[in-house]
Order: sequence, then structure tokens, then C-alpha cells
Amino acid sequence: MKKKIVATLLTAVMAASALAGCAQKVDPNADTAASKEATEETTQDATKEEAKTDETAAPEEKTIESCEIEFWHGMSNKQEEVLTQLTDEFNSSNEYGITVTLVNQGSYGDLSQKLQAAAAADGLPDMAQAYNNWLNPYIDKVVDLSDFVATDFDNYDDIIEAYRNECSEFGFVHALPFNKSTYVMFYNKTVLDELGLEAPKTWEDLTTIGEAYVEKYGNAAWGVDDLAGFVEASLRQNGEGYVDATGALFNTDGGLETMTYIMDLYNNGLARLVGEDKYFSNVLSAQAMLGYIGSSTGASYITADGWELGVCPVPSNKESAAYCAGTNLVMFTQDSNKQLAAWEYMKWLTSAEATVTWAVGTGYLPVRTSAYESAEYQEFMASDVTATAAYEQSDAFFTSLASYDASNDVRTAVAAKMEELILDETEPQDALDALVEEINAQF
Amino acid sequence: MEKKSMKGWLYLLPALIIITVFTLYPLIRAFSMSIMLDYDMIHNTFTGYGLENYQKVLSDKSFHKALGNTTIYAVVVVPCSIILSLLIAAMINGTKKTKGLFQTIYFLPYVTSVIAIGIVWSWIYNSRYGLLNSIISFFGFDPIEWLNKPKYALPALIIFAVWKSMAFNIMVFLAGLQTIPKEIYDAAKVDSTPRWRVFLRITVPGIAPMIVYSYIMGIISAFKVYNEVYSLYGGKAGPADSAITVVYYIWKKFYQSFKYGEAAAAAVILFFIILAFTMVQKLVRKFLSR
Amino acid sequence: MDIRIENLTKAYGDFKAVDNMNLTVGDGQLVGLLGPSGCGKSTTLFMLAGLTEATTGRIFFGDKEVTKVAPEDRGIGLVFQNYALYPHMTVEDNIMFPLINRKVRKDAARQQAYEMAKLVQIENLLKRKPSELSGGQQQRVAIARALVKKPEVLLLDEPLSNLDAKLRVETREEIRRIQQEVGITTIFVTHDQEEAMSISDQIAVMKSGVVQQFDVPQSMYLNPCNRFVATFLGTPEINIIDVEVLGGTIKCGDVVLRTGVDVKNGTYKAGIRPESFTHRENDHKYSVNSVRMIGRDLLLHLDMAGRDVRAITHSGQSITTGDTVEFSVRESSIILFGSDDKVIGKF
Amino acid sequence: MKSTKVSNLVLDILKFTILILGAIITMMPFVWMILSSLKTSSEITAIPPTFFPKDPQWSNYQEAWSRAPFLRYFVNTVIVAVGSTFGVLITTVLSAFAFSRLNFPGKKLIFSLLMATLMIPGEMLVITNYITVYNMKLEIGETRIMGIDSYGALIIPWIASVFYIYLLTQFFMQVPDAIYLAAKVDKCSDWKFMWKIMLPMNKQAVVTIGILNFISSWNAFMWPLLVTNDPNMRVLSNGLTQFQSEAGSDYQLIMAASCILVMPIIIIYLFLRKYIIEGVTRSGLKG
Repeated sequence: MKKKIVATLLTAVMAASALAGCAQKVDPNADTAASKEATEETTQDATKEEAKTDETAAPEEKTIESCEIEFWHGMSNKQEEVLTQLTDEFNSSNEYGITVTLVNQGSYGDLSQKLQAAAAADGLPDMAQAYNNWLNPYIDKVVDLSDFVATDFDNYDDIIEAYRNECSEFGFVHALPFNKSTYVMFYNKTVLDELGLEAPKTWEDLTTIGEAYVEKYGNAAWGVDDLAGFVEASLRQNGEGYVDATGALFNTDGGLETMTYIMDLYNNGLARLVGEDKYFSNVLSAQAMLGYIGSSTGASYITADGWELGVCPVPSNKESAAYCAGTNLVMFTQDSNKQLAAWEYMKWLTSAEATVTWAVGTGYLPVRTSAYESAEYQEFMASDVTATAAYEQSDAFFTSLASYDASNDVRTAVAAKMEELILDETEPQDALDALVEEINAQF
Repeated sequence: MEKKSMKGWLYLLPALIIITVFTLYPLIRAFSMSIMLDYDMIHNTFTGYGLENYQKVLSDKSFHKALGNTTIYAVVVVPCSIILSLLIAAMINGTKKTKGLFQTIYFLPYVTSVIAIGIVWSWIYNSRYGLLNSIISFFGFDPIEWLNKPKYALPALIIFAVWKSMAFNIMVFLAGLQTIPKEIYDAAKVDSTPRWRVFLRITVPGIAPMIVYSYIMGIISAFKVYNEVYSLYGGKAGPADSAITVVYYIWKKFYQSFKYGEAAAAAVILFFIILAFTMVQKLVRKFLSR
Repeated sequence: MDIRIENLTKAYGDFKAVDNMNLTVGDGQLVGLLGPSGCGKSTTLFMLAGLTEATTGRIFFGDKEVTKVAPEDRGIGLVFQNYALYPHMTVEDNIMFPLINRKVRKDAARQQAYEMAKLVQIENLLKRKPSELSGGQQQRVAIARALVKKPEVLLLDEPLSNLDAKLRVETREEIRRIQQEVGITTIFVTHDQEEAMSISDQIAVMKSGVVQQFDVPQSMYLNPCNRFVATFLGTPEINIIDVEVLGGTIKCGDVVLRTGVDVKNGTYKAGIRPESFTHRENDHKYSVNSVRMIGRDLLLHLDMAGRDVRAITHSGQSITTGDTVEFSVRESSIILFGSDDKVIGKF
Repeated sequence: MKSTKVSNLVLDILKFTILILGAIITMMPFVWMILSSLKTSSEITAIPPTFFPKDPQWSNYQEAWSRAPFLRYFVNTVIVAVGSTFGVLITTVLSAFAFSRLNFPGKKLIFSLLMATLMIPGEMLVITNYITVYNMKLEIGETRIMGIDSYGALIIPWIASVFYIYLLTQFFMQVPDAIYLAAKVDKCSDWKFMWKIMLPMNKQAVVTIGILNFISSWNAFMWPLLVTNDPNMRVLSNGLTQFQSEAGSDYQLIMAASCILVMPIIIIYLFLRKYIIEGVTRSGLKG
């Protein structure tokens, strides 16, 4: 009976693949061009022409029929409250009768999986919140906003430069920045004062302060929430490149210097992995460490009772580089009228007024430099150390390149590899070689 | 049995329709995806047929690690869980007044939210104040960093998984134990059978079909382990991906690297491994029953 | 090994399944516990087996008190109503199982099992599974399993109830033969009075937990101690009629049944066995309501003062419905019951 | 005679200690869940976390309940759980009866094929099923039966499970053939035999499957989130995402919400529990 089962299953596989094969349309140009990049170019030009024709057709005075825009997002509790408030304000105030419906798709993981499923089923929403490395497989379904930005956006240069770069990574403006955060150094100011030391500004400070703390308290001083981001930031702080479509760029002396700095922090017991404690915010709240580099949005999860929380920019070296994170607003709808309506909403969300309300309400960062300088935000910064620290390093913002295919893999591979190297207490040179090899293996 | 008739198919029809549409069709698509090169699920395009996906997956060392972890996991968790569940189910079935109470308690893990289980077990495993280490140090061993050190990742996962999978097995065995007529236990008593022999020669053979069921279902779900890793390590695959499992590997290939063909190939390889393990059981049973 | 039961009671709350029972079974005797369902006979058996705990009272096997002893230590063999064979074991394994538990070596156990199988004539079924056997065969396996460990006492719980009529007669003879051959003290529970009377040395008739009478079948049939025992034994059933005693004559309606009886005047219940009617000239004429052929006898339904009465006569005669027959009642075969249903005397 | 008495006592004591010890370890997460639902967030994330809350925060429940339309979620979850359980029971009983009792060509083949479908991880199939459901729009009047945001999409894919068919087949096979043949003899149709004899005889197995399926569809998280956009169609477990964000989670609220989620299951379970333990009514047949 057993042999019969295996036989039947094998025949099922062969029959099915033949059946499924012809059922799907074999994409002719995918065959001939053979390379993935090629397909991407051809589809992009197509969407660009399409957008242009809309532009010229619609006269200067825009007429948008009232319509409903579906916006998929992954915001929850406090952030969802503020987003709903801004959206209601838009729905009531816009003169075209546009109503934006917010659809909460759970965590970022769930949102990315759902976008992928919707893309496969040709059922993408009108608009969504997305990281760049989610978009690689269906970038051809993203609406090109270059013309919208060129003709119908007040002062695009007011947007923080790092965000502008991130939003045009795919060769055209594919998004507008939305919930941006940066990695800052949270530390126990009381303990630092007791040690009679200042907040760390350079790599050396980290080492000296760390040694003083370890000597006095015994457990490791520093920690990092996102290892991959920390490695990229440290390389940039040492004037080195990180990774691009060709592979790892830091197999250089500068790269070795950076790896030595990082590995020494861990091998000498100055820094530790989060391991079983899951979030450093818990460890810092329990005063079991001196400080850690984490996302500015994590500030609300630190409870500083009995000590004062200090926040400062990420310590730098030759240059300063602050790792940014956060998603952008992306448009999918192919209906020209809805595109205009969605654009109105995107403009509203990135307007100076809305971005300040958003930043003050959620702890994310304003997307415009003018917003930083606005009176309301300056007053907010006076009372919020995290915002101040983020602002101080805003000129050094950078985001990790995500437009090459293996970007998602590199991000998780580097994090896992670094953990392994740290747990094995590897020597810097071996660590560098292993990391470079691991990154290149992802291509 | 009366002559062969088509009536059986009529009874199967409702289930068959649903299973064909929502399980068989996707399964066939997965099989076909596995031999399509550069398959892009979003645009439903591919560049030809071949076995490159299988070669890539079979040569990928993290797949080897995943397969190694998963096989050790399945080979250890399933038997342990069955033996422990059998003992506890038999004990519960033996009690009179407190049977309902114990049956309810041992069923609780099945209804507790996965998040709560994950948090509590990461507390049990904590190297400094965890319950497990306090027991270990009570017996004079030095504490183990269960969740931090890669080499303890798999043992920690296995202990957690045995605990989690017992609730279902106990329930199935308790249901099975009720099918054994009470007189048989009286007859055994009259034949002055020692309790361990009652367990081995009457209780166990009495619910042999349930044990086989739990074994096969255990193997299938053990090889598809993913949620346990997710809830114990909070989304990560253990320290430095040391507790990566095949389904975790498939999930990453599918939803992170967008390499659908390779994910499908890994799934097909897993399929044949599970098939082999479940068929081994039939050979063992034939051997035992001779 | 004789069995002594002393004021044994089993109560579930205030319902007494067995009520203050006293019984002694001689060594090597086969005693039938007879009674309608729910009379406590099985409960008594299970108390003897130790599977049910007695509420009060004591049980002795020989001179050893076993009331509180666990079943496995009482040296008893028990055959269940539906045999309770181990379904997944072959017949041989079933029979060997008690021996294995007594640490008998495998080959010796196999040999003893074979002997016992031969005794109950199922030696050709050793490799089969219980589900493949007929009711009768399973029943014998159960007996073999009970006897193989050479118990001191054999207990059978309605062993024949699941067999068809013909097999039932055969098997009860088998049980009797095996019991005699092994010479083991046996108690078996049944609700079939014919079965009990045919193979028991002594019968204990029970009703709602109380032993009505404990006697040899023959004398219990002829002189039952009360109306219940009288009606329970004998097929076709004894006639119970209302009679009036006036000046030494027993009359049922206008029919004179017996004269010259020294019994206080009054109305009584009387029991007359169908076979007590004999043909005698110019005695009272009874008209025949119906006739039924049962094997070697004829069952007549007669009209006695308006009441239907059963009589048995040999089947040679040609009697049809509507005829009249002259019958009289044999000497000392009218059983008079007092108001408390106890037997006053036989006339 | 004395020895067995003593060893039995020791065995009993050993048995109860193991059972009680096991019970404590098994209950721990459940007890911790309930206790944590009354803690403050700092108590939960403290290192080492406190076991008993200093002063119970009943407000957690109130805040958790207010964070999402849990009443609407509750109604949806009941509809989905009851719907899918009802569907599963019907398809499972029919299929298990076919596999255990009826003789038809290709029986072994189709059973092996169904078993094979279990051997592919669900993560591989979910996107294909999403596409299938997405393209299955079916509206009668203005209520949507199938397609995204419909009860059909939430229930129908789950009303057949090879997992339960295989389990119930095992139970149906326990019923001796003699009973089936006896019923056949007095001209009882397969259909009547299944409902009148097979089902009542395996009542507690069917109830066990009903409870298991009810619980798994009650706790389903991924599929309901995938096939619904409209918040009015979401289920209880989707409500939990309200308390998580990428930087951290309000564990005390998650625990409170989880307790709200689990209470109905516990109540239904306690109500049906006696069916599971109650012995199977053995027919008069022997062997």
C-alpha cells in the first residue's frame, strides 16, 4: 500500500506542475530579458508615461470627484489615536469630499505579509504605510510620485534630506516619509553624574565611561537594540561604505577599525546582547545597565522611577551618522481620480502643521526641517529630551539602502551573524571576514 | 463488507470539495512552484522549469541547520510527549473524585494565550531568577543560560514544546481510555495483574489507535514547528538563529527574500521527509503485531 | 474450600442491594444464585469476588476471612456476563495471562493453558482473537481463563445469558461437567430458573436483596417457603387462585378442591402446579378454554369458577378447545399461603 | 498478601505527587496570565518580575475593553467558531463514517492523499488561499457571502479538516463490526445507522472534536486578519494587536485582553467536559 502512495504522489507532482505551468501566463519578456532588473525598467517607464498624461490632461485648477481612499497601516494604541485624529480632520476639511478610511492591519510583520498577498491577488489598497525593502517584489505596482512632487508640493526641499533620498531609492519618487524615528542613546543620567562623567560623544567616550561603570557596578554598561543598524552607523561614522547591490563594501582597513571598535566593546564586557530580557527598555528601567542605543519611539517604554533618564545623539567618530528607521506613505491606486485624492491626503500628512501634531503626539520625528524650527515643536523639545537629542543629530540622518533585491536578507543575516560572532567572542579580523562573507552569500 | 459501492464518495463529497479548493489546489501549486525558476508570485511569472531551486536549498547551510534542528526536535519531542501524556492520562483516568479537576487543569495550556505562555516560559528559562535554574542550582548544578547561549536553544525549545504538546495528547488519550470496557480492568484485577502490567498489556494496547494517531499527528506538526519558536524567542529564531526550523526557513525565504520557488522546494523536501517518518510508523507496527 | 457469608449487607445510600444475607456453600458444591434482575445476586457475586466492597458483614473462604482482601489475593476465578476477554490478545494469551502474572514460566504457562483449552474443548482456537469467535466459544475461553490458575472458588455472572437456546443447554452441561471434574466450589448467578435447577447442587432464591430460600432444587420446587419462590420456580408457572376454607373444605368459587382439612376457616391464596391435575372419572368437570402443545405435554387452559387455570397432561389424548375434562388435584399438592404469603401447609 | 497492599499505597502516593506537581507546572502560565492582567506595566517588565500584583489594577480590563470594539469582535468570533465547528462536525462525521465503515474504490488512495495534504506547512498555502478567497466575491442582496470581509471567507475554508477526520475514523473503527452487521440485518440504512447508532456511541469523541475545533477557530489570528479589512469583521484575537507596537507592548493590557478572550472558552469547556470523560455506552455485544 505504501509504494502505491509514493507513486501516486509523484505522478500528482508531475501532472500538477504541467497543469499549473500552462495555467499561468509565462511572461514573454521575463524569458527573453532573463534578468529581474530588466523587467523592473520596462514596467517603470510604463507607469511614468501614464502619470504624465494625467498631468497634462488635468488643467491647473484640479477637479477631484469625491471618493473613498483605503489606507492600510500598522499603527496601534497611541499612534493610531493621533493618525485617526489627523485623518478625521482631513476628511472634514478637504473641499473635494474625499474620505480616507484607516484599516489597521496589525503589526508590521502582518502588514507586510498582507501587502504581499494583496499584490499577488491584484487587490492592493489605494494607499499604505510600507518599508522600502517590502516593496522590492512589487515596486512596479507603486505609483510614481515624481510629477506630483514636481508640480503640486510646497517646498519638497523642506523635507529632511535623508528621507528624500530614501523615498527616491528606486530611481523615482515612490513615497513620502511618514512615521520616522532615529536611534538615540538612552542613559541613566543619575549614575553618570555619580561617576562624574559627561554623556558619551565619541567612540573613546563609550569605552572609557563603559570601563568606569563596569568597574563600579560589575554588569555590562551598554547595549544596542538593532545590531545591523549599529554596524552600518559605525561604518559610516568611520567614513566607510556598507552594502549595495554589488555586496559588502567595508572589507577595508577602515572596516577593520570599525569592527575592532565594536567587537572590543562586547569582548571586553562593556556591552551586552539583550538576549532573554527581550527589550533593553526593561533592563534600563531596572537600572541593570548604564545606557543603550534604541529607537526614539521606545522612550515611552522606559520607566525612570528613582533616577533621571538622559538622552543624547549616537556617539560618533570621524563623522557623525545617525541611523534612521520608519515607514513611508506609498500609493498603489491606478485610478487617476483616486490618485489625485490620495495625493491630497499625503500632502496633508506631510504638511508642516500635521507633521508637528504627529511628532508631538506619537514621539515620531517631524519630516520637515521647518517643523523642527516651529515654535510649537521647539516648546515640545524643551520638555522632551529624546526629541532634543534626535534633533541634534538630524543633520547626520541616513537610512539603509533597501532598493536592491537581497536587502531584506542582508538586514536579518547581519543581525544573526553579529549575535553569533559576539557570543563566540570572535577576534575583530575574523569577525570582519565572517560578516563580509555572510553578506555576500545573500546575493 | 458489502460490495464496493460509490456511496462512500458521496459521504466524502462535502469534505472533499473544501479540501480540494483550500488545501489540495494550493498544495499542487506549491509543488509546481518548486520546479519553476525565478518564480515571481506577485506577477505569476517564471522563466522555465528545472530543479535549480532544489539544488540551491539543498546546498544552503542554513537549510541544513534548519533540517537538523527540526529532525532532532521531532525525534525527541513526539515520543517524550506521547509517553508522558499516556502516563498522565492513565493516572488521571485512575483517579475517581478528582478526575474532572485534573482533566481540566491539564487542558489549560490548550486554551492559554500563546503570548502568555511565551512570556512565562522565557521567565522560567531566565538565567538569573528563572524557575528552572533555581531547581538546577538546588541540585548543585550551575545555572544555564537557556535563552542566551545557542547550544541551549534547541534543548530549551524541546522542553517547552513537550510541555505545550501534552495538553492535546492527554485529551485524546483520555477520550480513548473511555472506549476500554470497565470489565476488562476488573478481569485484570481478578487475574492479580500488577499495575505496571495492566498499563503495558491492557491500557496501552487498548488505545493503540489513539497512540498511533498522536504519533503521526505529532510527527507532522513537529516537523512543521514554527509557532513554538516564535512565542519562546519573541519572533526571532533563537540566539543567532541557532533554533531555526525548516518552516522558519520557508517563512523567511517566502516573506523576506521573496524567493517563492526556493521556499516551495524546501516545503516539498519537508513533505517527503514527513511522509517517510509517518510511513516508518506503519512498518514498526507491522513488525510489532507479528 | 467452603464459603461462609455472615449477615452481609451492601447499601447504596438507604437502598439495600443486599440485605443482611447469610449463606454457607459446601466444598466442591455448585450453588445457583437465582432471582429476578435487581435482586442483588450479581452484587453478592461481586462482593464475593472483592470487586465491590461490602457495607457490613463478613465473608469466609474456608476459615480465612476475605471480606477486606483484594480480589487478586482471594484465589477466585470469575467469568463475566460478557466474558471481558482481552480483545487484542489471542485466546492463548488470554488464558495464559493469569499465569504470567503469577510468575509462571512461559512454556509451563503455555502447557497449562493448552491443558485447560483441551478441557473446555477449544484447543484448536488458541491462535484466534476473541472477536473471531462465536459467543459459545468466547464463553469457554472465559471459563478456561478463570480455571487455569486453579482457583479455590469459581464465580460465574450469568454466563449463559448471551447464548442461543440450544447452545445454552449444551454449555450449562459443560459447566457442570468441568466443575465436577475440577471439583471446585462454584457460585453462579442466573435469572433463568430452569438453568439453576438443572445444574445446581443447591439454589438460593433472592428477592430485593434478601435470600428467600436456600435448598436443593427438588425440595425447593416441591415445598417452596413462600409464594414468591413458588411462582418463580417451574414452567409453566404455578396457578395462584383465591380459595375459601369453610369447615375443612377448600373451595374455589363453587368448585370443591379438598375436604377434610384442619385449617382455620377463611380466605387464602392457594398454589396448584399445572402438573398436579390428574384425570379421574366423575370428578369436577372443567371446560377447556384453549389447548397448546409444549413438547411432550399438552397445556390446557381450564375454567375454574370463572378463573383461567393451567393444567398439563400427557400429549397422547385428543382434547380440543371447548371439550370438558374431568380432573382432580393430586394429594398434598395444594399449597396454602397465609396472609403474609408464607406457606401454611400442603393439602 | 501484605506486600501488594503497601506497594499499591506507595504507587498511589507517587501518582498523586506527580499529578499535583504536573498540574502546578501546567497551570503556571494560565495563573500568571490572570495575575498579570492585574499588574501595572512596570511590575510586569521589572527584573525579576513580581508574581503577585501589589494592588490589583481592575482598570486594566476596563482600558483593554475600551481600546477596541471587543463586543463586535466577540459576536464575530462566536459566529465564526460556531459556524466552523458545526461545519467541521458534519463533514468529519460523514467522512469518518465513509472511511471506517463503507467500502468504495480508491478508499486507500484518497485517504493517503488527504493525509499528504497535512504534510505541507500552512505558511506555503496561505497566499494562494487569499487569492482564491479574494476572487470569490459573492454577494446576495447587499450582504456579502464570500470574498474579502465576509463570514464565508472566515468560516468556509475551515469546515473540513483532515486532522479531525483521521481522529474520528479511529474512534469509529473501535465500534465492533458486529454492531454494523446486526443493524444491516434489520434493514437499517447507512444514513440512519450513522446518526442513530454510530454517532451516539461515539458521542464523547465527537464532543471532543467539537471543543478542539471551537477553541482553534476561537484563537485563530492569522487568517481572520488576512481576509478582513473592515474592523467590524475582525475577531477577538485580532484585538490583541491593539496593545503591541514595534517598540514594545503593554503586556498588562494584552494579558487582560487574553483573559477576556479565554473566559468564554473555559465556560463552554466546563459545560461540555462531562461528555468527554463520561464513558462510551458499550452495546450489549461482547468481546
